[in-house]
Amino acid sequence: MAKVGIVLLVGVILVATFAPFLATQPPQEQNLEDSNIPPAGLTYSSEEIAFVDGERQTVTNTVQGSLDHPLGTNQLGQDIYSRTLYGARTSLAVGVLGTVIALLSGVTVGLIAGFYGGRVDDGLMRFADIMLAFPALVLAIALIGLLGPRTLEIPDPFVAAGLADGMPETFTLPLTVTLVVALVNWVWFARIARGEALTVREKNYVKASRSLGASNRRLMLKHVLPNSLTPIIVLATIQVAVIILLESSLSFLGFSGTNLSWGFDINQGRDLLATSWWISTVPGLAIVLAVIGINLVGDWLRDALDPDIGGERGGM
Amino acid sequence: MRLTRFFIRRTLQGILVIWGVVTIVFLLRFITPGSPIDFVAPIDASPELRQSLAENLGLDKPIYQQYGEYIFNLIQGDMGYSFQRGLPASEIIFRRLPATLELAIAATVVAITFSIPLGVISATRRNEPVDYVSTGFSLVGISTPNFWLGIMLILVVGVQVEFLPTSRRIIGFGGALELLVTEQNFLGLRVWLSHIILPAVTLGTYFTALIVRLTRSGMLEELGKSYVEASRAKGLPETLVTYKHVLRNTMIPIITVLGLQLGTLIGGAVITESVFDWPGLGTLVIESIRQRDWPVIQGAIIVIGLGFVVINVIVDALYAYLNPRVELE
Amino acid sequence: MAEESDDMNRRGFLQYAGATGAAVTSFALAGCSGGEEDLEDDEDGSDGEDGSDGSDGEDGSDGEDGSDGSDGSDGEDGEDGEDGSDEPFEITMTQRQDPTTLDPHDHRETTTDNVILHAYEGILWRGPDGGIIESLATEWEQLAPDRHKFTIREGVEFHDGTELSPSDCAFSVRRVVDPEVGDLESPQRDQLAGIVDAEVVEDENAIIVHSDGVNPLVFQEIASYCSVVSEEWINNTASEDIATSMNGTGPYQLTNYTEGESAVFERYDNYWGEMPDATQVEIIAASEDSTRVGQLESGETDIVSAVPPADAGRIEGSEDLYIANKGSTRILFLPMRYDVEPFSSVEFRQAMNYAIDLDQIISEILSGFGQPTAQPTLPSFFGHNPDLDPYPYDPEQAEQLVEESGHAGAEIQIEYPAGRYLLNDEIVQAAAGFIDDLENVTCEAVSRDFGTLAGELLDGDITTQPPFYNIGWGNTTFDASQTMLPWLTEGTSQTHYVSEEMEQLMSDQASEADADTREQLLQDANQLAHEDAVWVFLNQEFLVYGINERIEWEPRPDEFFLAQGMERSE
Amino acid sequence: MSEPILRISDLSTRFFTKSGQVNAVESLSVSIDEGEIFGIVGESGSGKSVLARSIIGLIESPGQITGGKIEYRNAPLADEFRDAHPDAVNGDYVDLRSLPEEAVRSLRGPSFSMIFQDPESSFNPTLTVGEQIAEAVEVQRRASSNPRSTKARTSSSEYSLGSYAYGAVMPNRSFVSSKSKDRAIELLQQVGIPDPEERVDEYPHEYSGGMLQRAMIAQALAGEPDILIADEPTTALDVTIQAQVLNLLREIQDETGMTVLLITHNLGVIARMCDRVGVMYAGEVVERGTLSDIFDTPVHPYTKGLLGSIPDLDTTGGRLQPIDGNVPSLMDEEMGDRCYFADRCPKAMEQCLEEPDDASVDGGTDHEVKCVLAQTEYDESQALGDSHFGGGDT
Repeated sequence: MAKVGIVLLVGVILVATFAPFLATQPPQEQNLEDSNIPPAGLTYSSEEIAFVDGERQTVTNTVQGSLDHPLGTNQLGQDIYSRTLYGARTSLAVGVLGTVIALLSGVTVGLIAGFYGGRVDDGLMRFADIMLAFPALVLAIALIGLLGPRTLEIPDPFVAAGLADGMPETFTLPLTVTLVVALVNWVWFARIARGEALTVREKNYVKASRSLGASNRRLMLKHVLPNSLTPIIVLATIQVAVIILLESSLSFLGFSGTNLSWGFDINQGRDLLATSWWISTVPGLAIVLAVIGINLVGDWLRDALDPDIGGERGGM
Repeated sequence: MRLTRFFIRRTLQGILVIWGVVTIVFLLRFITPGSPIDFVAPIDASPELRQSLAENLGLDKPIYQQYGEYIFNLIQGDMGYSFQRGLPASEIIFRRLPATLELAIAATVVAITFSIPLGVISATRRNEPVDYVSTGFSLVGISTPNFWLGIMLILVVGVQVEFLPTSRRIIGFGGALELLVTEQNFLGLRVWLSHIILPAVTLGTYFTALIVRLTRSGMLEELGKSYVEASRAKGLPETLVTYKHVLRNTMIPIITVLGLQLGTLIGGAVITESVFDWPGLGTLVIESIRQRDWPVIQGAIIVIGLGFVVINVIVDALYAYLNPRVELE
Repeated sequence: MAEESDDMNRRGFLQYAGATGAAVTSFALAGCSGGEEDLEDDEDGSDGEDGSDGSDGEDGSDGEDGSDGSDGSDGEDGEDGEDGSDEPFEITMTQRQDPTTLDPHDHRETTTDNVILHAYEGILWRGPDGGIIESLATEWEQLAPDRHKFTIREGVEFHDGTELSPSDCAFSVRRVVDPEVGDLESPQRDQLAGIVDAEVVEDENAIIVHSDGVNPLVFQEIASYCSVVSEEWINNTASEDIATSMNGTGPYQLTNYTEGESAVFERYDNYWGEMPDATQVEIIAASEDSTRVGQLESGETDIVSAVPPADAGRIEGSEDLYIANKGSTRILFLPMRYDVEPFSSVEFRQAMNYAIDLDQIISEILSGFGQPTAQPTLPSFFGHNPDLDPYPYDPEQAEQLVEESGHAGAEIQIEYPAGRYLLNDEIVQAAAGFIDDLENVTCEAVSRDFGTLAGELLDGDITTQPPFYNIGWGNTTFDASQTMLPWLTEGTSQTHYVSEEMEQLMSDQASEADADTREQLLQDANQLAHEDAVWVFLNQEFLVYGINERIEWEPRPDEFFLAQGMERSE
Repeated sequence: MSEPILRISDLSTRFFTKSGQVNAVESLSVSIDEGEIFGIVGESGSGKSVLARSIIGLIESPGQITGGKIEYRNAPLADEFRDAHPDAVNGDYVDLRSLPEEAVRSLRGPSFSMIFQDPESSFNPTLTVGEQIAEAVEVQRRASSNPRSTKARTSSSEYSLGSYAYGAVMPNRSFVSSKSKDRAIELLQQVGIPDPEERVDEYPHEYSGGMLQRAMIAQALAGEPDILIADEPTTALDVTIQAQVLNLLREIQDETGMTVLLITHNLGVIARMCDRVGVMYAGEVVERGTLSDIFDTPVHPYTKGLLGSIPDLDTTGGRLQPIDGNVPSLMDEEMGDRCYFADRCPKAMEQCLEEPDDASVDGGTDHEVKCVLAQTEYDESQALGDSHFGGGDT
């Protein structure tokens, strides 16, 4: 199973990286005349209303999918295949970056709490409790609603190098979303790091180093951090999956800064579910596959490294 | 005595958490661009109308003063008036609460009913086809965003099969029950059930999958312990070993995990409610955030926070009860 | 009983379930309040239950017929069944949002009005074409530029049995315009802009409404806003109860209200006017388009508002449903700030209008449910300029204008409030796509939370406003000034365009008493807005309803969605 | 002399692991007489514990008993199964391997019971000691009160999810009757636990290690077994406690007359407790006989090696390392048909490269050795050099 996971994960990473080469057309390029085309091989007919000289008429409209748009098009005639490829970039970028930020801040807080103990620990952990009492999604929605959807335009190196002409020149990173998902998920890292720090602190060699006058910072970096690494790596893997799910929920609810995101596309297709079901279905499958891949790799790491991370899974 | 001390201690901690939550909400309020008055006042309101509306809601006072007054009123159980709805925030919240509770409980029931047997079967028949099916299901379950699952259920069940209603809570559980008791009429219950099934499945799937995974791995770990062999050696039937000993010990850590995952449940409820137009706290919170209806946002988050605190006290108590090596502290 | 009816078809089941559900909730409430009304509710509850047996059988034999629902309700009232004229006719309506309150003066949403206006009425009212018609006032005249007289109808009863008096009408006006009256800071104050007071005419069944100087809009305003409440009832009722119960003069009386879930009305037998067909009305809400359509298709509801155009064909094609549409009073547009580059250039603003293929947007995205606009004012409004045509789709012209404006290579974005208007996400994304197709401009659509976007518009500070965004504007006064004043003149919160010429035109029309001259001024202002390309003009929104064949209804342009206009099909 | 109560012949137990097949018990034959204490001694990894678990039917995947018979003499049982499982029954003997799993399970408790090495991990930490002993009593009580005993003991309806759910809420009231609990108190008393009425409601972590081992013995006695298998019963205990526990075992054996199969790596324990002894090496019993056969006239070089390094009862933790080198890997592909001890044996000869037969020493049946030396004298000219085994890890 681990192999399947690695294949899926590597696949998603490759797709996200080389989206400009794999896409058949720019993801934002629209063509209203080619809207709502089903995936290749499917034919879809629906009754539509047309106005002829202001008179309403019902016409039956039959559309056939073709390889021009292998996964069909949405209501703007955008190519769903290309959009899904680019959506992987957003998900992965937010997932990884959000996890890294959560990890750095969470581990720092956790180590400080665990190592200094006493009041510092009490204060920081009560704060962590408060964060846990806030449902992450609610907090994220509030923060994004409040901070506004800031974004960061990152130039696409392939397009800049002239290797993929016509594709978007920049990639839009939803900055607020990234920060917010990190902000609501750092607690899990803090709890792990604190636990490890508490255990290591009591070990004799640490006590000895301490009595020899080693500084706390040095002790933390030299003894505690290496020991905590295994569970943190496993947790980080799982967190990438959790954050991808959270990001998709947020863009589904319309709290995002980019419209190249799987959640966004799912929401776009929601009102056309009865007619053009593929608009929501395809990006949803993409999320499921990507997250399955990451979870499988996480399981594999967990089995291989066998850390004790208990219930620290985080969530939406 | 110890029990009393435990509860006093936890109550104080709970109050601290709630206070922290309120404070953070006010901090958020402070840094939020735009005033709630933009949402109260009509889009073409004159400056005077805006001003007098603001005064009316107490929004003209400095934020620390609003904060102080809010805390003062909260202690007396008053959450203030909704900016948008002309009703006390608490009344709006408590009217919506049953819908969310029903959904959360139904989802939990779904999760527990399916997950524990699946997890047990998976662990006791490791590497058999049934285990592959169950681990496969749980992997997909924890990897599927629940809003998409909801949409797919609507697509498949609602639009294509037209089997279950995909929205609306026609009748509350209380009403259905009352109808049953007073009129011996099962229809209310049936209608309630038919409406709650899809949302409950949507919300419950992630937890089903999560508990299956936890149960399976926990049981496998537990099954490797010597006491299991000892129990078999003394002649206990396998079912007794599995359920009374192994599963029970497996559940002890799982209960803690589930307590921690309550936030996920509530987050999931928010989005499930939004997909199914379920008139609960989740949709209320989203609406209120969109309208900057702070008294309702604050109230709802306090209620959620309270739920979190209470559930976790219960979890800790249960943990200590089930695990004799742990003492309440 | 219920358990044995497994052969009952889904439609019938849901119809019945809906009816019973309502009965059950009222029944549950009866337990806590007590009193005469509750006794009735109680009976309803058990009636509904009895009805199930009857309707089950009938449903089984009737099959998929759309009239199952009414059959079901036949069964509910066994004794009345023989009396053909009084046959119950129950309808369920689904709109986009639940009401936020039931206080008629404490809100500004059409969705709330859609509930409230079943029970409350205004002093004047509007006919289906938007013209002013009588309501609680039978006659109205202007006594002086600042004094308007309304003769109040006699023999009208509030639902609590008290008689309507002119003082109730005057009180209602004052409750809106004067924060001291009725303990309410009404957000509707600006809807009655210019009206300052109202008083009862001694010894006459009439009131006089005072305005602040010349006000050409008093009758328009009174016809659109200000529901009449009972002074006594308001003064003796707690504000929580005003927000959750109703006491009006309208054709329907509220029997049950569950905040956030449903409002149930029954026909009010002592109504002064023409009795509507529907005997019971339930109003529910579903914000998701697909949910509303699903409810209609499954028979859970009889009529839904805001049908997505993509589903319209299917609904029209299905046997027992049909589509009704009407141009609304709402326009969709993209304001551009006159004080920031590149939008400070009129050429650039015009280029944006030329760049967009509005016809294709309307035909492909809206399936034709929309009308292109050329000016801020709709054809049915006072002040509309009939000589203006929408900007044609001409990308070359657009590119050239961009060139001339000196802003070639501009990178811009359109911020839009996600899901706020009918398909506005898609429309704005398509518009951004067209602009992006220009050789010398790149454009992107950015989704925003309506809350934050509105905050930026309304804070009175133009610098926080996005340079280029999407908004919709409904104007139910049918007068051009109510659109142009707030958007195109200085000093209002959402100003984004200022020109001396426009200021002059708008201030002239405001003090112009002569209708023809005023119309000319407004037409000139529209022309100016068109030529100066103050916005990217998009479409007039259409109201699209999906209706069960058993109901006959012609939609109103003002978005009101009321059972009193709905008739039983033959 | 009476017929043996347990007759194991050609027993092979293998583990099919990912890295290969492990032959933990290989063609092992041994008989145990009723009422005796039979000792199995060997280094760790020699397959002693696998043998014990094979007998009691607790070999789990990936392990499997692949051949041989485990015949248990029990006349009523043989009668009960004669019709249903004719293959399994041979006179008064029942072959446990030919019985269905359910039936074997039903024998745990009344026929076989087991004491484990580490008492602390062998009790469920979340239930009281009394509950755990009493449930063993309860299972037997219910089984014997029902004539269709096998069924009753194994039917799962009694322990369904519902009763589990109840048990989760009221763990001490769900299953065990007060009679069984009284019996548990009796048993605790019998094994010398002071204040059994109070201790019965204590949890394992409240007991000391020695107490807990006593409690485990009480638990093993709950079903009044014919055969008690004690797998390293004293290894995890303090030295002083070890003696007490051994004495207790002895006393109980005297009282009840049950058969004890004592598995240990400690020859001191064997010497103190056993009537007869089997020496295990690499999955085989290489030598067996009476206590004096083994201690006074050992034949197998391995036995001699063991005896040369007898640790006394005072040294607890020390693992037996009687002879240079390690217990050989039991991986199938690395084993051949030869004497497995040959590569460590100081007296290995050419003929040791063939599989030795069991041979009686002095022509008697009691003392048997699996070594060519039983019949031949050591011949130095035939000696095998180290080179023969490619160095290995010696």
